[in-house]
Formats: sequence, structure tokens, C-alpha cells
Amino acid sequence: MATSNFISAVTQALKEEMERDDGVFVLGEDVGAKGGVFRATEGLYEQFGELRVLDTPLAESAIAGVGIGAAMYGLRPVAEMQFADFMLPAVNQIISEAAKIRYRSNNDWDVPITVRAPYGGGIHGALYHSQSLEALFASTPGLKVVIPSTPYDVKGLLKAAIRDPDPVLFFEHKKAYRLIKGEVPEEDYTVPIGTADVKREGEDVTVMTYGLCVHFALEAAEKLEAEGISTHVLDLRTVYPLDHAAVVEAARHTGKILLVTEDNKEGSVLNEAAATIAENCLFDLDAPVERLAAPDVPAMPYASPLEKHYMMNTEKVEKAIRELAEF
Amino acid sequence: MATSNFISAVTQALKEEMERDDGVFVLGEDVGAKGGVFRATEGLYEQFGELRVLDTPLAESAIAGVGIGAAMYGLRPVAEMQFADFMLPAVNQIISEAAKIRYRSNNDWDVPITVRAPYGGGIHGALYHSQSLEALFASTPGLKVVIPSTPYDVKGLLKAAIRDPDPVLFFEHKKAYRLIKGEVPEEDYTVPIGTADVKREGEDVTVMTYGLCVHFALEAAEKLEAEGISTHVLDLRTVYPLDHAAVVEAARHTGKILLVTEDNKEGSVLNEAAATIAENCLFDLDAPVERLAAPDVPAMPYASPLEKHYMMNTEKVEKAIRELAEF
Amino acid sequence: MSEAKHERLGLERQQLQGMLQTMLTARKIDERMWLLNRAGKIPFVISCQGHEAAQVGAVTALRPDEDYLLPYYRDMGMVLHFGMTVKDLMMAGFARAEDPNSGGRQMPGHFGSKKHRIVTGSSPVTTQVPHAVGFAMAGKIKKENFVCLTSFGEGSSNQGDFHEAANFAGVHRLPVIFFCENNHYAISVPVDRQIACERVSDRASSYGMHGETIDGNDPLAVYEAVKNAADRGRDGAGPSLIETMSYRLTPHSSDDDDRSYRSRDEVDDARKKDGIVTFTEYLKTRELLTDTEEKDMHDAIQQTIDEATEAAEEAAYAEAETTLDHVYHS
Amino acid sequence: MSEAKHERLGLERQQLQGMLQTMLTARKIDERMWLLNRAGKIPFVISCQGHEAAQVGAVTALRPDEDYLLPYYRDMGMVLHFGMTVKDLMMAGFARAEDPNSGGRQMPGHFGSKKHRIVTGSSPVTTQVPHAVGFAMAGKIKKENFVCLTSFGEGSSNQGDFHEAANFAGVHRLPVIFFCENNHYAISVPVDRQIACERVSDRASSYGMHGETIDGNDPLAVYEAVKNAADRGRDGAGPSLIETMSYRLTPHSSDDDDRSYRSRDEVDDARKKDGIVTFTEYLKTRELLTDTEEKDMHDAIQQTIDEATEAAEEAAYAEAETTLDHVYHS
Ligand SMILES: Cc1ncc(C[n+]2csc(CCOP(=O)(O)OP(=O)(O)O)c2C)c(N)n1
Ligand SMILES: Cc1ncc(C[n+]2csc(CCOP(=O)(O)OP(=O)(O)O)c2C)c(N)n1
Ligand SMILES: [Mg+2]
Ligand SMILES: [Mg+2]
Repeated sequence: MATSNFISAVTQALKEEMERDDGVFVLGEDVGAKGGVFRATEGLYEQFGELRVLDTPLAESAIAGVGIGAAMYGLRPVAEMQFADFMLPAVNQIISEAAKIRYRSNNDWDVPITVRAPYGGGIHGALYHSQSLEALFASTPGLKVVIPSTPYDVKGLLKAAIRDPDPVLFFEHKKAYRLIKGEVPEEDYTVPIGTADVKREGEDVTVMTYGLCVHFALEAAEKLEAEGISTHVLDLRTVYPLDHAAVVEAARHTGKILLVTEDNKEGSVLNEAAATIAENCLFDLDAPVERLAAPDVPAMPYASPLEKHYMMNTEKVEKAIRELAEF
Repeated sequence: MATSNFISAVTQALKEEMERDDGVFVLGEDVGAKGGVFRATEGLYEQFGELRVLDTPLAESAIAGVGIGAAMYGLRPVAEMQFADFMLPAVNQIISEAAKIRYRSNNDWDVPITVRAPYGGGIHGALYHSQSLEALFASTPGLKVVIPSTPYDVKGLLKAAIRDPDPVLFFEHKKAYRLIKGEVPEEDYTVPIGTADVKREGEDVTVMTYGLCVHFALEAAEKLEAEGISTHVLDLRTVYPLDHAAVVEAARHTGKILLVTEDNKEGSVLNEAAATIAENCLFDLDAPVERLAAPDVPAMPYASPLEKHYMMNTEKVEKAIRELAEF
Repeated sequence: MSEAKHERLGLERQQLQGMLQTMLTARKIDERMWLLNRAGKIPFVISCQGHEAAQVGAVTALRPDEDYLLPYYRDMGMVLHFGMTVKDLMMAGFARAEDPNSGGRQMPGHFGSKKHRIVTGSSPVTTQVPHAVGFAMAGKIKKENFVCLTSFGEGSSNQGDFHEAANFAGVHRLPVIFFCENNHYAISVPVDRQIACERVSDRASSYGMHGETIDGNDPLAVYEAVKNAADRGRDGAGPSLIETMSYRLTPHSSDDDDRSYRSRDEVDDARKKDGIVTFTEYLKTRELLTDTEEKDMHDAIQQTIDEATEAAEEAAYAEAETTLDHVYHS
Repeated sequence: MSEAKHERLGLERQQLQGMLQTMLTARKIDERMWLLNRAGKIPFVISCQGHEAAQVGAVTALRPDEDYLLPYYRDMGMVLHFGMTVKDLMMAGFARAEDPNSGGRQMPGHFGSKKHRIVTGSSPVTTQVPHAVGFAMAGKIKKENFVCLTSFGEGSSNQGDFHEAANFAGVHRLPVIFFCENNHYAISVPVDRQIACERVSDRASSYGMHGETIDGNDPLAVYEAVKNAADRGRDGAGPSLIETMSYRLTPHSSDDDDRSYRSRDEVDDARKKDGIVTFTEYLKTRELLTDTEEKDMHDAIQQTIDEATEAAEEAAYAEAETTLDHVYHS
């Protein structure tokens, strides 16, 4: 099995799906000759040509809307939003259209589109190249919101997203792109959308998180093991609709729960996990359900000390786990 | 004190604020000669003229964006979105711009805009004239999201919103417009944004809700009193940022909490209350924190039986309170 | 008398009568809907009245067996031509389970039927316009030769989605017909407070496409313009923007009272130019329609509508529990 | 030789030298930023290089004490003219607390200063365009007589916000100058894959406004066009769309490698037409600038930049805890 970095897993999934199904095509800004500003589509333009690796005008609502049209026709578009922050002009197309087309047409039409977008900070991207957008979409039935943490999951979940008959938003942490490496089988495989994954077994504290923060949790867990604190790490993977059963199970497993997100706290997707626990596991808990998140400010600032103050990291997670273990 | 219906309280607040401050102006689709599709701006065009009661082209992103510009200049625009559902094309202007301008300019610029929008269902509005949009905005620091339940609060909160130095989204339940009546002082007064309000004192179960659902809760409470069940009703009023202290206090007060929204369940704004309770009141609870909400489908269908199945009502709330009381 | 317009266009008696029949059917369904609404039997109507000539002229120039239609809420004349039946539309008016558009989930006027290549629409205006471009882009990728017609009002041409979609279609020279039904008002806002240019079709040059403005009361003129646009599309010459000038003869919808924003005189004047009246006259003058044929046509339509109304009124709603169905594939 | 262009425009030696000085200052700051970036001292640069002539020509036609500027990220030449200092810009490059634009919160190029009537900007392109219309609308309500200039790239003219804002300004005949700096690329996408019309200024007619395309390397031509647009605006004749044709001489930003999408020959050709080179030549040929003056100008700018760099490098970041400040009024 080959070791691959996070972004190569994206490229690999795209390439394999495009080879497998000639209805799959990529569209977005600079995805063609340039291969994407993060190089996610590198080599695809040369292999599949300009119609299937389509450089679009600079207009996100059209990227989404044209993709939705092509998906209704029967193709499998993979739309790239250059940064998650720049999906906002496309919100109407995503929420009013993609999410509601199957329902409003009483199952006559469907929208098998995948919308990929790099999210997250810690790369000096400032307010508008660092945001976590998942909370915005995680109250819209009809959508699925996937945020993978490992190259293995990236490849398997992206393939599953492309094959999914419904619209999937696929957020990739841009700091993970070249930082996170892992084993990625060269064969075809998928990882099921909608299922969380235990990334580490433990007994004292359960951390539930997703995306890059999974790695902070795993690193923290590793360190805390030396102190005799055993951490259970649940990678939510699909943040909407949430894998409620897995959340309940992992909560009951230790009775002490830390929810972690890089997003700001109030209104984050963690709340669905918290509410689920409060609704189902009240009598299994040994400590309050803790949320560890960014401060409630509009987005991550640019200057290093401010960005660092905002950004999640291993130390913050470690400290929170320790406090909960000691509760 | 005069009795007024819900929508007259809107009109009254607008009129008084426009008389008080000539920087206040209204803009939106059909707000002029027609007086708005719900008649919220009735009479204002005649009184204040076409520049201060501005019929805009059919383009919501421009309504928001032009309003933001005028607000930065120093005026106090009140933008009307004809239906909350049609705010979605303006999401980029609201979230990327209005919410972030003070922060990103390090307090140099500000955006004292109010965006009004009728939300909610039960009026045969089908998918796109019935939605609750608050969850979409309730994770964006820099915004305030207000949803009043009574004519008194409408007038006081809308005045507070217009005078607020920051952007306020003001959602008015369209079924409440002519259904809900109440006392409205003719004098000038404001109701503070950011504070929840106990609409009924009770001892057994706490219902936390907002908007039209407050009335379902009050009616249910009234009925249940006969059965000896005493219900405490907290009207959240500002759903973002939430009045966390009031939530904690009301939760501790009875130890049994029912959270109610007309919106669909997963990812709703109730989750912030649930998470706050799970974080702060774990050992004060006598029952799981219950959420009563619409099913997780894209939006309310048109046909009566389906709309009714989706829509919140007094009976559903009553049943849920009773179950919790008996827990 | 020089060659009549329909001869030049190669349209024959039967087709012409078919056009009139579709126009009349749309009109009469709509009239019935208003009666049903005022009688408290259906909650909402949004009308085609005044637009039928433009709509039917346009779709007559298309191929319903291969082209795609992405209509807006007024396009009853279009969807009838593409295969929607009177009964279908009545089922939608009554929000019954048998409504093929949405099973009663959407308001009337929210058309959609995969079978008929009518792409599902929503209420936020102009969102269908990029979808049309997406269908056309898919056709280009798949080397198909269909065209897509999408329609919208003049007010809606101010939405960002119109601009983004039109430009996309222009850059990729896609066979999309952007069909703007200019009826002078967007609810209460008149066109001169709505768009800054004289004609919506002036916008075509922004997107490197052909644009023209046609009398929407003349179905033959509209047919010709759309036929040429479709030909251009099939020939790889890219998109077109066709604007028809009509007038909305009813209030905006059953929830609107238009007296606050337009005079009765203006409405009465428009009624005189009604395309149904003038086209009937055109056919009769040229002996393409006899009085008997006309009467039979009216009677047949009336009967169909009566039957459809009855059937729809008696039909069932979807079961309440079906509210939960079809959020995702299952 | 007929009357020189600057004479016809009434621009005098001192003003002309001032224009060159601002152009040069912008260029040299940008060059320094690249050096600092490549030395690992600042994380990000987005450049004005190639646009300075257009930018400075444009703002010279405005009144910085009453007009409003809503620039985009390349407009260093504009903000310098509106009062931003070299030191201010270096503080922004280094993300220091003293950065007047954002206190180091935003990336460089995100200009804003209430004092200087430069309205705060963000990264999502084109959002500033409706804001400009909002300022102008406020001015109309308040019976003020200022104009607003907002700028953006040709790629950004495809955003819905451009369309909606331009139409709004057109309908209400607001004094907004829509200033499009066409540099042939939006990151890697060339203009012919980006916009379906030949020129962005072709879009003016969609909004009932005046439009023209100007050589962006000629600051005098740009001055003239913007002067006329500002005059029209102040006279109540509504908005204008001015497009300048320039070329981006650097990669899109410090994160971009432009070799994958454009040839070195093309870039070299553009360098020959660089407005800084040709305007210097214009001034020298007409004896409006001596060699000594030129050298002094370069030296003075260099020194200012050196000092500003040093000051900024030594200046402090904002305190980490200030991350929490200014979410709401307090
Ligand atoms: C995005 C959006 N905003 C507002 C509305 C409410 N609305 C419905 S129809 C309409 C007017 C449309 O005018 P026009 O495009 O001219 O079409 P017409 O109804 O005149 O045929 C408005 C404002 C909507 N449906 N969608
Ligand atoms: C809404 C949005 N989408 C994408 C981007 C990423 N992006 C930044 S600049 C740019 C290209 C802009 O091109 P153009 O408008 O021509 O301006 P130029 O950079 O060429 O001056 C892109 C795609 C963005 N900033 N905002
Ligand atoms: Mg209209
Ligand atoms: Mg460009």
C-alpha cells in the first residue's frame, strides 16, 4: 500500500472516478491548465481534456448552478470552490436548489453533484481563506456534508460522494493537504458516507471531532497515554446528517465527552452531537459535555499571534482532555 | 394602551424610527407604492417619499449590499427581504460583509443595518414561502438574529434593531402578522436585543422557544394547567447570540427542558441551548433535554395534510410537555 | 396581399389551430383556477394570462422529444405543449398526490416532469437559468444536439444568476435560449424602475449572444425568433436572448391586488392587444379557422377542464406520512 | 507637434510628476514586498505591478476629500493617492498592529480607512461593488455631491454582484464609477474563457450607462475618462463603466506560479508597454521631468520604503488577546 498525502488522495479519487465513469467531470476556477490553486486537479486536464476539466468563469453561483443542471441531466459533476469561503455566493443554488430538488419533485429529479472546497486555517489565510463553512449547511436536509481526516478516508469518501445519488459537500482541510500523510490503497474502494469512525480506542474520555482536528486529538491522546489517560477518538467524518448512533455509543463508552472543532463555538456542528447526547445519554454521563472551539469572532485573523490564538492545536485539545479526565 | 396586531407593530416601529431619525430608510421589493406584499410598509411611501421608501430592482444581493454601503456611510437602512427564503442570494453580502466589517477593519467601519424578513409556515406557502432561516445565520459572529413573538416585542425589538450599531436580522413570523394581537404602547420604547424573556412562570417543565411557537407553548401551558402541570416558558427572542445565562437559569429552574422550534430538527438553533445545558446544568436535570421540531425534510410542503404534518402546533407542544412532566 | 406570415414560416392550418388551442387551454385553465381560488377551493393561483401567445409561439419552435424546457411559474402554455395535461395541471392546482410536478408538494406553477423534459423549478426567481446552462453543457460534453429554453420575467433578469449563467453560456457557446417574458411589472415595480436599459434584450451583447425583442402578443413572430435561436443553437452558434413584450392581465397572483400600482385603463388597453384575441382574428381572417371550429375548440377545452377539475377535486392528497419521503435516495 | 495630451487636460508639471511618483511608489513597495516574501519575512503579496498607470490616472480625477474609494486588492496606486502612506502599507504587509487597514487582521491588499474615505474591502471578489452603490444612494438621499469609484478585475465582472449593483446604480442614476482593471487573466483563466463579450465595457449598455475601454498604460487617457465619468456623476447623469487594458506583470500572488498558463514572451512583451516606462518617457520627452528629478524621485521613494520597512519590521503585532475585540460595538 502506497503512502500518499492528503491532496494526492483527492487527485487519485478524481482520476479514478473519471476513468471509471465518463459522466464524471470537474468544473471550477483554474482547475484546467493550472491544475487548481492547490493542485488538486493536477494532470486531469491533460488526461481528460478541457470539457471534462472545465475552467469556468469567476462566478460561484454559476459553478454550482451549472453543475446542478448537468447533474439533473444525468452527469456526475464535481464542482470545485476555490476556497470554502467563496461558496457563499452559491448558497442559494446549494440550499434552495441542490438540496430540495429530489424532495420538491417528489423523487422525479435528482442532483448527484459533489461540491469540493478547501476549508480551515493555520496557513495565514486570514478571514477569507480560513473559514469553516460546515455549520452553514448542516441544517439543510437533502445535503450531505463530509469532512475527511485521513488520506485513506479522503479517497474512499470522495469516491462515495461522486457515486452518491444526492448532493454532497466535501470539505478538505487546506492545511492537511501537504501536512497529513497516510496509507492509501491503489485499488478502488469507498468509505460509506454517514458513518463516523473510531480512530482510537480509549476508556477515560471520548473526543468527538472531524477534519484536521482529528489529528490534534490523536496527538493529544498519544501524549496523554504517558500520563495514564486513555482517550477514545471518534471521527465524525460526515457532519451532516450526523451518525447519531455512533455519537450515542461513543458518549456512553466513557461518559466524559469533549467535542472539538476548529470553527467558532456558538452554533457549530458540534451542537448536534451535544444535543443528541443531552437527549439520549443524560444518565450515562460522568461530566458535563465540553465543547472546545474557536472564539466567537467572525474568522481567523492574519497576523501570526492572532491566528494562533484563534486556531485549534494539539495543546489546547490535550489540556481539555486532561481537565475532563480529572473531573 | 392600544391593541395592535403583529404587523401593525412592525409598521409603527418603522414609522416612528423614520420620524425620529432621518437617516433611517427602507428598501426592498414592492415596499413603495404597494406598501409591501404583506403591507408592512403601508403608508410610509406617502409619508416619507420614494427615496426613503425605496423600491429596489428584484435582486436581493444588491438590496443587502446597497444597504450595507449606505450603513457604512452612516445611514440606518432597513432592508426588507420579501420572504426569508429569498435571502439566500444575499447570504454572501450578509455573512462575508455585514457580519465581518467591524472586525476586519479593526473597528474603523461599522454596519448598522437591519434586515427584516417574514419567515415561517402554516399559510400554504409551500417549500419556498415557509422556511425558517435562522439556523443558517446563527453561527456567524458579528450578526444578531432576533425573532419576536408578540406585538409588544416587535415594536421594541425592531426599534432596538434599527438603533443597534451592528447588523441585525429580524425575522417576523408571517402567520403571526394578522393572527397575533397584543398591547402596544404608543410611546417610544425599546426592548433590549440579546435578552430572553420569561413569558410564563412555571415549576414543572421549562419550554424554551421563540417566534410563533411561543404562542403554541403558552396555549399548551394554559391547557395543561388544568391537569396540574405547571409550565415555564422562556421566549428566547434573540436566537443569536443566545442569552446563555437565561437559558441556564430557566433550565435549572425546573430541571426538565423542552426545546421547541418550527424549523427542522437537526442543526436547528435549539442546539445551542441544548449544548449550553449539557455543558452547564448536567447535574440539575431531572430528564433528558427534549427537542420538539419539524421533521428533517427540506421544507414544508404545500398540500394541507403534508403542511400540517410538518408544522408545529399547540397539540404537539402540549403532548411533549405532558410526557416530560410525567418523566 | 403578400405572403402571409405563417406561410413564410411554413406553419400549416393544423399546427396553427393547435397553437391557438394550447393558448386557449392555458387561458381557460387559469380562469378556472381563479374561480376555484375565489371559491376557497385552492389556496393559490399565479397566472399565465396575457403571456400565452408568447409561450406557445416559443415552444412550437422546439422539439419536445429532445429539447429541454426550464420554465418559470407563468408558463402554462409551454408545459401544455411539452406534454403536461389539463388534468395534471388541475391536480397541481388542488395539490393532489397525482400532481406529476411535485405530488402536491409545491405551489401550482412550479412545473417539472422528467418524462416530458420539463425541468423542476422552484420559487426563488432565476435559479433555473444556470440549470439550463448546465443541461446544455452536459449536452456539449455528451455530444448531443438538443437545445434548452429557459424563461423568466424582466424583473428576474436583474438577479445575479441571470448574469452568471448567460455569461457561462456565452463563453462556451452553448445552445441555450434565454427567454424573457417582459410583462412590464415585477409585482408592483414597473419596468423603468426595474431595469436600467431600455430592453432586456440589450443585455445580449454583454454575453456575446444574439438578442432581440418581439411582440409577445404575436405567436408567429415569437415562433420565428425562437426557431432561429434554436437553429443557431443546434448549429453551434451559441445562445440567444429573446425578449417578448406582453402584459400581465391579472394581478401578480391570487394574493395580489394590482389596483395600488396600475390603472384600470392601462389594463383595459392591454386586453385589446391580447394575443388570443388577435391570433384568433388572424386565423379567421385567413380562413384558417371557421366559426364552427372555434366553437368546437372552446367547447372541447371547456369540457376537458370540467372533467379535470372534477377529477382533481375528487382525487386524494398524498398521505401525511409521505411528508418524510424522498429527502435522499432510498 | 499639436497640443500635448496633458495640456489639453490641464495637468501641470507638478501634478504630472506627482502622478509618476505615486505610480513609482506603488511599484517599488510591491517589489519590496516580493523580496520580503521570498526572504520569508511576510507571508503573502498580491501585486499592483502593471496596473499603476491606470490606478493613478483614475484617482487623479477624483477628489479625495469628498469622494469615496472602494478599491480591490491591486489598488496600491489608488490608496496612496487617497492618503495611505508607505509606512501604513508596510505595516499591513507585516500584519502589524499599526496597520490602519485592519490592525494586521487582514491580508495585505485589503484596504480600508475611514479617515481617507477608503471603504474596507474583503477577499470574496466584487462584494465592494454594491457597497459603492450604497454609498452613492446614501449621498443621493442626503443630497450630497460626491462620487464613488469602485474597482475590480475583468474576471470579477462575471459575479452576480456586479450585475445587480450596476443595474441598481443605473436605475437610480447614481454617481458611481465602475472601474474595471482588465489585465487579461483571472489567476490562470484568460479573458476569452472568462467573458463572453469582447470588452467588459460592452456591458455598460445593459445598465443604461456610459462605457468605454481605455489603454491602462496611459494614465492621461485614464484620467480623462474618469474625469468625464466623475463630471457626469456629479451632474446627475448617472454611473459609468470604465475599463482599462493593462497586464499583470507578476504572478497572480506570491502563491501563484504563472508559468503553467502564460508564456514568458507574452510577459516580456507586456513589460515593454509598462505604463511606468512609457509615462516616464512621455514626461522626459516633453521636458516635464529631468534626469536629476527622476533620480531624486527614485532615491526619495527608495529611502521612504527602506525606512518604512524597517519601522514595520520592528513594530509589534497586536496582542493575541485582541483577537476577541470588535466583534460587536462595545
Ligand atoms: C429571489 C426571489 N425574490 C423575490 C421573489 C418574490 N417574487 C415572486 S415573483 C416576483 C416578481 C417577478 O417579476 P418578473 O421577473 O418580472 O416576472 P413576472 O411575475 O412579472 O412574470 C417577486 C418579487 C422570488 N420569488 N424570488
Ligand atoms: C468569490 C471569489 N471567488 C474566488 C476568489 C479567488 N480569487 C481571488 S482573485 C481571483 C481572480 C480575479 O481575477 P480578476 O477579477 O480578473 O482580477 P485580477 O486578479 O486579474 O486583477 C480569484 C479567482 C475570490 N477571491 N472570490
Ligand atoms: Mg414581469
Ligand atoms: Mg484579471
